[in-house]
Amino acid sequence: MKQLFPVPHVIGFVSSLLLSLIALVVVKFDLTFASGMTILGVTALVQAGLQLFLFMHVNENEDKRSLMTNIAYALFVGLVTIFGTLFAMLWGYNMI
Amino acid sequence: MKAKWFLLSIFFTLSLILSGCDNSLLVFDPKGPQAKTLSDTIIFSIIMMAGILLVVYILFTFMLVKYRASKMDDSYEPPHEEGSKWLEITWTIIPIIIVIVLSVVTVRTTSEVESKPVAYANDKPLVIYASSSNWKWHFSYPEEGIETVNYVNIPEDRPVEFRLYSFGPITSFWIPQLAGQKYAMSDMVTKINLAAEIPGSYIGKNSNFNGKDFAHMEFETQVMTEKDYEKWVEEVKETAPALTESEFDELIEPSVLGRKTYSSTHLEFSPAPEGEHAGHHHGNSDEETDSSHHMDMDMDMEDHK
Amino acid sequence: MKWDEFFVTGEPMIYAAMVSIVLVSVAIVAGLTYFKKWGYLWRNWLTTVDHKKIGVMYIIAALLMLFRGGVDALLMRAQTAVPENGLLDGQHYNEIFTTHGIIMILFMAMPFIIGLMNVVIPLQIGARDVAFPRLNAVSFWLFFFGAMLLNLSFVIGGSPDAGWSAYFPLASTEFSPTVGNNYYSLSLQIAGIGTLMTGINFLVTILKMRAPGMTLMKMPMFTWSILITSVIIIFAFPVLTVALALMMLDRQFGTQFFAMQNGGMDMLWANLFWVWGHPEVYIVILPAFGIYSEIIATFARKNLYGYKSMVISMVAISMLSFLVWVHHFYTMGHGVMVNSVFSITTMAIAIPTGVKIFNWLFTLRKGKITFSTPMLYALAFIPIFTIGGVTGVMLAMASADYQYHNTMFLVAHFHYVLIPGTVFAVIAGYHYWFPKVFGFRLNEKLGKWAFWFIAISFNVTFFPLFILGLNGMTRRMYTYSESTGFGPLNMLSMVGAVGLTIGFLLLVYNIYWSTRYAKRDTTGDPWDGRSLEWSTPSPVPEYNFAKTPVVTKLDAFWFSKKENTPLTDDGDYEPIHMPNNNGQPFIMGVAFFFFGFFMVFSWWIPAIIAGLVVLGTMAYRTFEQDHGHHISVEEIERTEKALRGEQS
Amino acid sequence: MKIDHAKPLEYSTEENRLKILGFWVFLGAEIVLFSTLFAVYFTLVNRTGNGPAGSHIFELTPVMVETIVLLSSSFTIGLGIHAMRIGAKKAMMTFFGITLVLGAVFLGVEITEFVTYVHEGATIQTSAFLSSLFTLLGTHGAHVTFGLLWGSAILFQVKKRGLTPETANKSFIFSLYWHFLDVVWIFIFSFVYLKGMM
Repeated sequence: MKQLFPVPHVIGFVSSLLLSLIALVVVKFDLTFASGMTILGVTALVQAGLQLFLFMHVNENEDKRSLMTNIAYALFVGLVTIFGTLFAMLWGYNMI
Repeated sequence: MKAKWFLLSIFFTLSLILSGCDNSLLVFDPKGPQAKTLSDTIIFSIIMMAGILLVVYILFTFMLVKYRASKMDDSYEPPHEEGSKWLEITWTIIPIIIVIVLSVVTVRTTSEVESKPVAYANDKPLVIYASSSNWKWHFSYPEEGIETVNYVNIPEDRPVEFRLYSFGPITSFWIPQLAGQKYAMSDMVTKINLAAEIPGSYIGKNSNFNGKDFAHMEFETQVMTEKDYEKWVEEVKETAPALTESEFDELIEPSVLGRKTYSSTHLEFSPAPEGEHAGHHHGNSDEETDSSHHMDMDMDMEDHK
Repeated sequence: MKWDEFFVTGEPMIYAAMVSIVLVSVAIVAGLTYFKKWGYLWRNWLTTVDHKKIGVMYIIAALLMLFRGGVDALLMRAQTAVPENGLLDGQHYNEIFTTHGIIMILFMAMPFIIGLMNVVIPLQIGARDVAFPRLNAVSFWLFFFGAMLLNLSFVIGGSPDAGWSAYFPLASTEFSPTVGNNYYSLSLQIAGIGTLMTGINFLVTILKMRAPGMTLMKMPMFTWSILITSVIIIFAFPVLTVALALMMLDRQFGTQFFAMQNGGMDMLWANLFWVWGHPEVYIVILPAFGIYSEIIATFARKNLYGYKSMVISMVAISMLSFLVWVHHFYTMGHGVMVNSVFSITTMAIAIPTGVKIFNWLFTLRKGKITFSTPMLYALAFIPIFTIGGVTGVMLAMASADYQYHNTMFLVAHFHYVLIPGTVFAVIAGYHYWFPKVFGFRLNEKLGKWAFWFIAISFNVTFFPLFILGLNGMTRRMYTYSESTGFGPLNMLSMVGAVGLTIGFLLLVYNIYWSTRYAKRDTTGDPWDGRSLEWSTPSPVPEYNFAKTPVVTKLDAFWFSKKENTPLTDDGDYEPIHMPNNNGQPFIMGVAFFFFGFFMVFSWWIPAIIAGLVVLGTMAYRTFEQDHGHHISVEEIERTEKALRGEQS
Repeated sequence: MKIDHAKPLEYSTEENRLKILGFWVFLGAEIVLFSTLFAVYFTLVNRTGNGPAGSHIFELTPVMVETIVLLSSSFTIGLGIHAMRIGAKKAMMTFFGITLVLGAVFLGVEITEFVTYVHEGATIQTSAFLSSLFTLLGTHGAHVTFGLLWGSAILFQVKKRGLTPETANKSFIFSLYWHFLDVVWIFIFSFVYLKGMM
């Protein structure tokens, strides 16, 4: 039975639950926008990393470099889409 | 080789057209400072680009003339070349320099044409709201309290600020000889700053496709002397009918219309989407935005002073 | 719904089209039945998973679409050739330029390129097939039925009429009440999913299935260009997927994304469209760069100059292509800051592109240039494309763009990029690789005639548009008055369009002539090529390579010829594992077609049924057990002997 | 088909390795898909028109339930793959079963949440903000729904055919998909709900 629950998995699960609880502080306490977003950003990214390395075994694949490049490229395009859109559609109109 | 002569002839026609007939093309025939800036920018970029074309064409012709198989010995076998570090660095660096130069020009001229013409920096601009509906342009003069359809009269030597928006699809407001174009959209107001220095009649148009009768969406821009302009305003105020809400509702129905003139503006009953009327703020229930409401209204009032 | 709302009515041209569609369909069915070819068609083409056949089908479809889009173009030029022309009315003209744009970009240029990459890539890297042959068939059928769905709009329901960029709110149900833009959102969606799958398929193929020894820096340049293109497809197409889904939701499910009331934002559509749309331009141009690199190296009999910097510049272009989309709407009123940032990123693309131009020029240096038909297109590309490139830099300057935007200058610019870039490249590639697929060359004389017609007429057609644009003629005008003075140059442009038509007809006549009379090529290497695809016999056997080649350097086949070293080891043939043909991709495509068609008309129940059939074909796929088959050693020996027999 | 016994079953054939890489690439495309939906959401989040803002309709309890359920399902499918690697077919099937049940619970809570929104007058047609919210959540929910169908089909195959290179490969790929949905949910949880209630 014990070998069905490997320690890293359990630790990963518990920490992802903990991280979700930590993120809750932004709702429970009155924080500034910037600090709230920082907390959310950090907890979300750490959780994503946990899934990626612990559960999705991105490291064990023989094409590790291709996979990492792929994810990095996807994040590059994704972030450019999000921030570029906000830059062009919202923030740009407040500058001139 | 036919190709060479053919390409050379294209190149020379290109340079001929650009040097010879630039006076007759609208974009190169500016009648105000903003359009002049753009015309100069375009000519500057054309000269830079012609230089690049020249380099490419000379190299191209040289390679084709010199290294064709028909001129070669049968036993000639081309060498294996990996490339040359210095040559490759050269043709990376030179374009980088060109791009830097063009970037500086772009940033400077863009901010120039986006703001009030430099020569008139201290003059109070004449504000005209230009709104589009399918397939016509409405011009409202809030200060004078008059409105026209499909033609606009402006005084010479005075900065004019067009505030653009649309009742419907996105349109683009363009008077090629006075300024570059800008979109008119339904939930916000965009601005064009310009000044006209030579009296005359210039064509204005919508350049962004907006449906069936797009091709007919043109208007006349009449640049008048200050005196003529004031006379015209007075005349309109005395003789033209007032614009009622119901008549305006009819006006913005899809159709192609001729010219119309009114002695009141539609802004009174159908305000432009700016300040508290902007799309971003439609009946927002958020408290935070409520406070920005008041701010916008304050700014709005300043605008109207 | 009444019948006259369902079918498009009122135009003699459309009735003629309807009649010809019916006649052609009847003729095809009758012909297949009479010659008893149904089984052949099903077994050899509709169910095939062979990358070469799929590639051929892509190219045939692309050629058909080239003529559909070409007729649109010809009609547009004819309508605007003289002022106040009455050939077409406004609505019809609007539909024609809209479908011209969609068809030429999405259903001609892209599939033509995908067709060439299907045929060539596995051969160029020494592979048996692509990574996922079944998925490849699915991709093709999704593209094909997406394209058919859009073409159906011509006779049923009405074509989209809001421009190929379909800006909101013009494309909303309020201003575009016909089902035309439903066709747009659904047909592009279906074809787009197919394209995304192609991207994944070729990325994995190139990353994992290269012949032993072929490291990334020993790959032929065309393979490199497809690798980069696949990356752009994979990361750009999801944006289109979302944009089209939002469009469908807005038009058919009452959402408020781009509507004007209740907080919608019309600019957001333009933004999303171009976040995809600009990388899309590079999806069709980078493979062209790859094709030219192959052809120029082959016919200059020299290796590609500056291989490394060519690769680096392509990678740079792929990254930059995602950073420039706002230049499509500088005039939308965002401030100097936004416009300046995007001006600079846009102009930066000119740097890697310039590097490539000079590398091609220096490949020619000290070469031994022969002017074959493919080489003519490649050579014409350099000077013409450079005009497109430098006008692109001019357009990139935000301030100047205020005077070019939406004018014929812009139209001239992108035709100067896309035609010498993409269209010349696919025609060149098609002449170049034709003998590999069919075992004979196209006639050179006819090919050269077609080339001169196309190259000269192209300039006659599009150069006047630069001048018209600077004179204030906007694009998409179905008519103009005589006083504008636009008449003469438009007439000149029409003359060019006729010349282009003659050129393209010669191209097709060449296929007919060469099929009947051209000498068969027995060497498999008619151009004295450099890369692996020329080392197999032509036409290429089903299994591509009897023995997997081993690569030690770039231009492996060239050096094996020069140095007389074999490309493969001495061992015996081994049985080759091949995937089985299957009808599931075709049936899935048909189901998608009906799903899309019912969705266009918001016929929910039939749409749900068709959707369930689509899911059913997926379920079938996951449960089926298909391990492919092996080609025996005897069969390989027999085939090789037959194909290479005459040589030894 | 050559089977390489030195590697885990799901990687054991060339075809399997291709499929795993291909699926990772597909997930890259999915990252961009969801990024685009987030871009749309962030652009429209304050454009509430005449409808309610997020702070008025979001409730913490169902969202926390959804989060915990989905995180647990991600944990159990991870255990399922672990069990598969040590050859414990029965345990693997149990874990997969639990995962699917948790997925169904998640979906149930999400649907109830949607129904509540609609009852409060917040439909997909009400405002640009709500359109983008429902589309973002709906796309994730549709992925979960598709996952339930797909996962059941795989579970059925494992039961019938046992752990073969093929079924192991499918199970592993399915686990990648499921973990990915969990990652997307974490971002929805943080940047839609928590940010909206901040």
